[in-house]
Amino acid sequence: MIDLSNWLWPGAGLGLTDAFTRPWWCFSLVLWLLVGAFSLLSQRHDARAGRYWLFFALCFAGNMLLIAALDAVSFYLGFSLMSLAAYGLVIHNNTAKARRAGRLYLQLAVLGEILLFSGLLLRASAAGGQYDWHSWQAVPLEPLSLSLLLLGLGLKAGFWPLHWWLPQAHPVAPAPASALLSGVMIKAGLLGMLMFIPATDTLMQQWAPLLLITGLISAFYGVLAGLLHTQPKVILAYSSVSQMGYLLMLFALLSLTGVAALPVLLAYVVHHGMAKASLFLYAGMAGEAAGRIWRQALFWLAALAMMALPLSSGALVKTALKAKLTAASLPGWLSIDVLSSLLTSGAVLTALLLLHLAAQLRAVKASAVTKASANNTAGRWALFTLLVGTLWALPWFMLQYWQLPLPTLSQSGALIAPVLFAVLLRWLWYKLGWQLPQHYYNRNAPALYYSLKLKRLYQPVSQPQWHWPTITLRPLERRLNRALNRPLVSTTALLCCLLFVMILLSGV
Amino acid sequence: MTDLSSQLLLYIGTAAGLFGIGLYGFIVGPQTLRRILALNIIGAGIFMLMVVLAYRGLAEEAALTLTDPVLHALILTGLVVAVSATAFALALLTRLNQAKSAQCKPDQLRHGQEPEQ
Amino acid sequence: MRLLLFDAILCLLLLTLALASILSRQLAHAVILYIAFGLMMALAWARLAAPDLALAEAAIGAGLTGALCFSALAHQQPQLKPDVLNWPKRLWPAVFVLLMLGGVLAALLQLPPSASQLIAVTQAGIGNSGVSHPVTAVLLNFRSWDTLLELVVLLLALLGARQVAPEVKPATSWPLSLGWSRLLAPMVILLAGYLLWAGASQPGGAFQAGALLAAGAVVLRLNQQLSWLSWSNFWIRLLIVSGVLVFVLMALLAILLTPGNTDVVWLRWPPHLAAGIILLVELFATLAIALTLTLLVAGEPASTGAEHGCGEGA
Amino acid sequence: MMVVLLVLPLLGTLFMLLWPKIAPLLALLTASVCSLAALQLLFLVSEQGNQQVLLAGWPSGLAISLEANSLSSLLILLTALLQLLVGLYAFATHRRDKLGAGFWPLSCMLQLGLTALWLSRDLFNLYVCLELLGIVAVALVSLSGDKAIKPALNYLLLSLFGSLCYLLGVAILYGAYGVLDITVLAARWQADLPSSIALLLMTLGLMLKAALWPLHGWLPAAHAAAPAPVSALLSALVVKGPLFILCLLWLQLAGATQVAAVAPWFAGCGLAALLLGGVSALRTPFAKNMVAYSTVAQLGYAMLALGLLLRFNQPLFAAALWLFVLAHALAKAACFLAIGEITATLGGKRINTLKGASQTMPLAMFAFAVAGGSLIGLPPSGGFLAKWALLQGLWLQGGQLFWLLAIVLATLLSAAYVFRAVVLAFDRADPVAPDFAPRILPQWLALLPALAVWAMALYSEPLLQLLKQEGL
Amino acid sequence: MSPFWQQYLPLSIILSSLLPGLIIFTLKETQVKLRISLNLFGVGVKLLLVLLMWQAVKAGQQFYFSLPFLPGADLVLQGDALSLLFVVLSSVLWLATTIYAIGYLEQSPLRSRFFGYFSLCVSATVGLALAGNLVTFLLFYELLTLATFPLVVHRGTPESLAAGRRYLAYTLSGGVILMLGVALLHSLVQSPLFTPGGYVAAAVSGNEGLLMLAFALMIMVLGVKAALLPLHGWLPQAMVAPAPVSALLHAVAVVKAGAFGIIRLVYDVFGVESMQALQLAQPLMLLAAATILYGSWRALAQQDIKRRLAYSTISQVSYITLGVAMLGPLAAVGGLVHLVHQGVMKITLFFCAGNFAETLGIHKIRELNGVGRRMPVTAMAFTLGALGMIGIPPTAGFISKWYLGLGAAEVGQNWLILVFALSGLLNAAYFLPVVYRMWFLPQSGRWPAEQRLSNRFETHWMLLLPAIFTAILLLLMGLFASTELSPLSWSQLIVEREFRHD
Repeated sequence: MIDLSNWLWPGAGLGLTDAFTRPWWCFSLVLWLLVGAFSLLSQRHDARAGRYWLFFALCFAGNMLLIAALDAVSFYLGFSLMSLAAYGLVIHNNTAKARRAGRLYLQLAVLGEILLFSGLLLRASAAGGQYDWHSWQAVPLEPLSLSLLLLGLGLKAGFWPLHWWLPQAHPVAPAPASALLSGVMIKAGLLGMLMFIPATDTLMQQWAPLLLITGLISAFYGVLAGLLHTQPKVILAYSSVSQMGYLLMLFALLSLTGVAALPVLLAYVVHHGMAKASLFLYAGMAGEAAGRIWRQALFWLAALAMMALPLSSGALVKTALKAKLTAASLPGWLSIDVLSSLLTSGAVLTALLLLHLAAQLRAVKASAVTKASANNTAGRWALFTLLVGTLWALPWFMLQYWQLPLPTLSQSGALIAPVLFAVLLRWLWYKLGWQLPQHYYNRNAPALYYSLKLKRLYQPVSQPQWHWPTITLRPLERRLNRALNRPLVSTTALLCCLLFVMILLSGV
Repeated sequence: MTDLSSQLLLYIGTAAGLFGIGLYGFIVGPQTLRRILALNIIGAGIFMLMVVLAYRGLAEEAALTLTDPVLHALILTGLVVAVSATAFALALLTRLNQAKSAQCKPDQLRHGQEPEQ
Repeated sequence: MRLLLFDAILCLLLLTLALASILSRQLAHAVILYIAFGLMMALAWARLAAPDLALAEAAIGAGLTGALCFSALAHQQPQLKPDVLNWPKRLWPAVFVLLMLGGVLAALLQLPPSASQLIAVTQAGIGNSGVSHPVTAVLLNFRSWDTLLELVVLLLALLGARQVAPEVKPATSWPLSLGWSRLLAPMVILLAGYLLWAGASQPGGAFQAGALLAAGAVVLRLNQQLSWLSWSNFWIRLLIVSGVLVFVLMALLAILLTPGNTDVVWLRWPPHLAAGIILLVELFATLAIALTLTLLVAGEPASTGAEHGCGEGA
Repeated sequence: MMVVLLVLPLLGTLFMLLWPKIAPLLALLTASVCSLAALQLLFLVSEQGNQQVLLAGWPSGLAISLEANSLSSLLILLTALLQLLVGLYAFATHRRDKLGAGFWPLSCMLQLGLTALWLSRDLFNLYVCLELLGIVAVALVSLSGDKAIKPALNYLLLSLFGSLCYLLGVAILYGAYGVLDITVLAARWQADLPSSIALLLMTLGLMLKAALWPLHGWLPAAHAAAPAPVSALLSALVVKGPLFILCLLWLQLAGATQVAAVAPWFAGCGLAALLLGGVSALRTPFAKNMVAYSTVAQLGYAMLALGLLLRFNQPLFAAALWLFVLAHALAKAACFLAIGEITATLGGKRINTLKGASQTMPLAMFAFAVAGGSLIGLPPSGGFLAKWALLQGLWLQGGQLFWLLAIVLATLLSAAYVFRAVVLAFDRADPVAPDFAPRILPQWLALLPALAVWAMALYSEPLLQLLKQEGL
Repeated sequence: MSPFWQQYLPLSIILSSLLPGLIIFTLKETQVKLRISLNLFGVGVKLLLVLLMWQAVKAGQQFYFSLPFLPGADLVLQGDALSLLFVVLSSVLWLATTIYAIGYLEQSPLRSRFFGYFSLCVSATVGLALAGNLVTFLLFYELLTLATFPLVVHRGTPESLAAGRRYLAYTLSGGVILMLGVALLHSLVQSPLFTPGGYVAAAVSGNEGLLMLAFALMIMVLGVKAALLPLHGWLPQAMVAPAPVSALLHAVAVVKAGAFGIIRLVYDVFGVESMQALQLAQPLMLLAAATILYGSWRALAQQDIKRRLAYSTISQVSYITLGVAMLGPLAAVGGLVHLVHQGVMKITLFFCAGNFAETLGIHKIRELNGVGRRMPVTAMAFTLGALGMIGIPPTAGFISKWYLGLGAAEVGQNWLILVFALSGLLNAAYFLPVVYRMWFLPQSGRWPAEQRLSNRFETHWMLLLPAIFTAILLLLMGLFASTELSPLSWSQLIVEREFRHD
């Protein structure tokens, strides 16, 4: 670790001293480099490439910094650097839609930062002026600081109900940016939680079931909302909401079961990062894949990993998740059976969503691909292949480093069954032409509306102002002048008399 | 109430009365010249008072057989001062009138009325 | 008792004249009434054992002031209509004045009946003062600083009046008065000299004498005589100034002449020289007063107009 | 030394009258020699204590007594210095401003009158001095010709009336006690009706002559109509003379009951002067009138301090009173000279004439602002010292919130009228063009007293000590 | 260093700007070179002297210089750690502003006057910083008011005159009341030197009411300059002044003088104990918090750049007050360091606003669209300043807010963190749209009044350089906050000395 506290801000320190920061850092680096290489190709002919790379670099730096941060301030610096710079990526296309989404993103990002700032402050203060988050572990949480941290970081992490910006910002950003946003950046929220919310804290343990439920809701909500959209990137964004719900559940389980859940969490993060990045990248090039089986197969590989087909990284993490859940000591009102069956139905829904995504991706016509973005096709697909390859190589890493249990046969069956069920459902659906009324699809989220309202609030045209009441004394003065404009000598002499009499009477 | 003899009382009363009359004239009299006269009357009243005060010794027929010379000297000084001031005031008044008549030659009607102070 | 009656009538007359002067409708009447008032006042003062003051009041208070007022009146525009004052304007001041008068009267009535102890001190001091008349002693020895300043005030009045003096219109003189005035002049000078001399021991003194001289000079000036009597004439100026100048120089001389003077005392006359100094001072003061008063009353001879007038007279 | 101070201006006047050609030279010479003499007198007094002289060598009571204490000598010094300064200013500008030759002897006489007044401790002699002062002042006012005649006449009439009131008081006092010397009188003083009435009459007369509210009506017109150097002298010195006598009377003569009865009146009148004078100064459309009204207001401070001094007998108020007088004299001289210079150069008497003066005549405007700072009481000026003493006194008395608030209000008013002019001077949009090229020397002369009043702060401690123990 | 001239060091620091200023007054308009070199010479000398003093003070020395003035209250100049903080700030920013002003006022009339008053203003500020007791403080306070006024009305237009009148109305009334308060305190406990821990503690019992009155009076006055809530009205209007003046006004001179005065009053006159005993901190805290929010709220609706910045100042300066009012060491560090940080950030913003106005004629926010492409360096500096104001790391603003927040938590006033959070949001709400316009929106139409001030740079180099300098400074102060040279370390030193006594 590098101690910079005598140079930079107080308490500054960088280093990868923890069990989870090291793999996190490596994974993020890999993904950033891969996607970076990808954008080298995809953004080559971008008119605003300079801007793209500026914000890309800033985001990159921020992300790496926050992972390596040993103290709250460094983390906060990296976090805000990343969040704000991501704004540049979100509105990179500079369309009206992008600007709207960017506005929402920025509003929430700033809000999140301020909340995080307040939470960190409270924590630092409670820790007696220690900024090193390792030393915070033993410091008990308070409801205020815990909720501030959860909200502040959750706004970045994007699980329900703090997910508003995800479905807006991801679709408008360039594909690599979306991949990074969804693959790495939203994980920073989770990382913050890991760092600043000690799992062993009593208050956290009280709140963990609630978080668990929230994660569950988020997992379901993301899928269901995604099913109601037809744009591939929106669907992917909702999928991220759903997946962040699973991660939140894992985070809650960390308190309920102890550190043993940590490898699962890490594995899930890596798995989701890779898979979601792949899918976003593919969504950006879907037009080029039309009619090319190999390219579509790559998509299916990524999708299947998402669907947790056995032997995939998804299978490993889902199984481990379920195992941890059943092992957890839950409060009485949370039945483990219900939870595990819910998880299973969640798997069905996930698979359903991905099938829905695949269907929508097929609809993307080759003609949608412009000439400009069609350059460097080979290189991009090669990089994509590399990414998917990495994704499928993940199980090996997981087994190697985190000792995740390999799914047993029955567990594999339990994994496949939902997928098959989903396929069946989808086929039926397709055959029977089940369809909700059209207006249920692609509904605008109210978030944009509120964002606009908010903007009007903070950019008011006029404000009520209090003015001094103007008193016109001029007429009074004029009258007074007229009254006083009398013969001077006699008035003064008379006043003299008057004064004499008055002082005399007052008792000299 | 008083130890003064009736003659002194009479003169003191007159002096005070002159002061009052002068004061009244000073306040009321609309023309400046009359105010100057009023001032002189006030002055005369005060000087008279002083004369009476100087006379007290004689009226008492006490051991002293003299009027108070200091007071007499003061009155003389005061008289000269008063007349000097009056002369100056009148010179100013004359100048004022001249300036005014030079100013409002065309308006003959106003001449008789000396404007208020 | 009869004397008291006389006093009462005199006082009543004084009050009536004063009031009439204040309330009379015509300004000219007011001035005439004021002169009459002044003369009555002189009478009253004579009655109160102050003959020298009566003389001064008659000369200065009544005569000089009256003359000045008349000359001011002459420059004033003729009064077309009498002044009308409404009753409230007249009444309210009267109320306040009466109230104030009451206060003053109440105070006056409580004055002690005995005269100041200063009389005794003055008597004691007269021996060393150089003059035998106590008033002159006070004026020119005991409180000479007052007198000096008073002369300065007189000079100042002349300066001020000269400064604001309007241009003089030449007036033709009246032959009869011209003759009379020529006859009058030497008599006046004689009388003035006597008054001045008498001042040392009897009623009289520099001011009365000066006023008398001035009256003579004024009469002559009104008849276009004495055209050399003007401020621009250096010697006249010197004479006017000399009243104060000689006073001051004498005082400085006195400081020098005082034997063995350790501490300088301003205006202390050496006892053996006091009589001479006072006479000298008085002489010059008289001349200065006379000239000053003359110039004050008669003003400057109109430079071009005067010569013109003289030519006509000749 | 006193003799020199009295004789020099007197002789100077006489020689000026004899040889009018060299009058300016004589005036400057007299003023400078007098300044030196006054300085020496001040040293003498501070070394040997009060100098008391019975004139003409007669015993006390018969003779007129003069006394030079440290306050008197300070005031004499101030008089002489201001005379010198104003003389220089008049000399520098008399051709342009067509100042009459009468100015020189008259100003010299003014010095004589003032010096005599500061020294005199004899009631009747003070009367003569007052008359001298009043007539000189009127004569000086009338120097500026036709427009000044009427204000001058009003001034003269009221001044004479005031003198007569004073004289009546003197007569009553003499009638009651038979002495004129203040120190002797103080020893025999009884607080009975005649003395009260006499004191009251004298007070009213003096208030009238010192233009203390509500008898101030003549002042603004007269001071505004006079030529600039004359206004400076009048505002700075002449009105202080009667005030000096007033303090003399009430501090040395009056008995406790009389003091207790009259103190609230003084304080109240002072307060009213401060507020109403300030408002008038703020509203008047003419530049010199503003400064003149400011004099009315500032005299209110002195009056207020006097009232409080009588009421609480706190030496700090005495210090405040005389510091106000000193600081105001210097500041007001600077104000009048500066405003006079500006209005003469820019041609106009309205306050709007000052528009853009900070560009065209920066020095004069600076002088005005600096002097104004002292009028407001900004530290470290003389005005600040005075106000500080006043505030300290009030706080030390405790529970005087009303007066404190009133003083704050008054200060704000003074700030308002001073800066009303200053702000106008910074108007660059519509500056008034000068009629002729501004001259530097008069502007520096106007700045001099303004700087002096700020320099007073450097000697604050000795000044405060001196005036505190003096208190007459 | 010989002790003889050590005594004169505080005085010479003041004189180093006062004397050149006075000489400059007498210069003619055409003597440009002489004027500029005099000015820069003064700046250089001052920086040198300040450096000398800084080193000595760090070693634990204190400087005194006194002149006899009022009985019981000499004119004292005192160089201690706290005063040096302000002195350094004003000297360094004076350097920047002088250069800026030279560039800004090229070819405009009345420059000698301007620079004269400018130097005077800085002298008064430095004097205020070095003032060793309340009377001296009062003196320089008034001097500052007077020296600033001609700068505010420098343009001489009706608006600037109106602003000047308003400014005077506020500050002069303040001055009078300050005098009242100082006199009251003087009558109670005299006016000794400012001492850590205050000096009124001995007089507290029995005089509670009067002491509270004195405190209220003085806070009222300092609140005028520091633009506390009901007394802030002059500040937005004073915006009509030329940009260097606004910069100086907001960053160093007037506003900071008020804040500095509050620091002095709370820590060195009353002291923490008396403040607690008299329960004076709570109302002050409430007032400051209200001002923070109000200023930010009002800034939202301002369409004029400088007006928006002005309201931002109102809000930001109250951070200092708040930090002081919390009476905790950490909060004090935050307040003190914000004194410096806010100065540097705000001056950057004003420099940039001035650059926009001078180069392109931009005064309104809506005219800023796309200015980032035309003037990238200035826009960058502006962005940095804005981010600092919001409190985004690693700018200086973050450090001060961090410490303020810590302080709030330390003294158990958690609701203040909410205030900070809300204010941060509001700051973002009125600064980020500006930044957005500059960088992300295309230029709309022609610039209002474009001038080519330089062939090589986007604008005159003298306008650009100070902005770059301060922008870098604010970044460095945030980044290297722990170094010995940083304001943070210095503030910690001050607080250590202030709180050590107990």
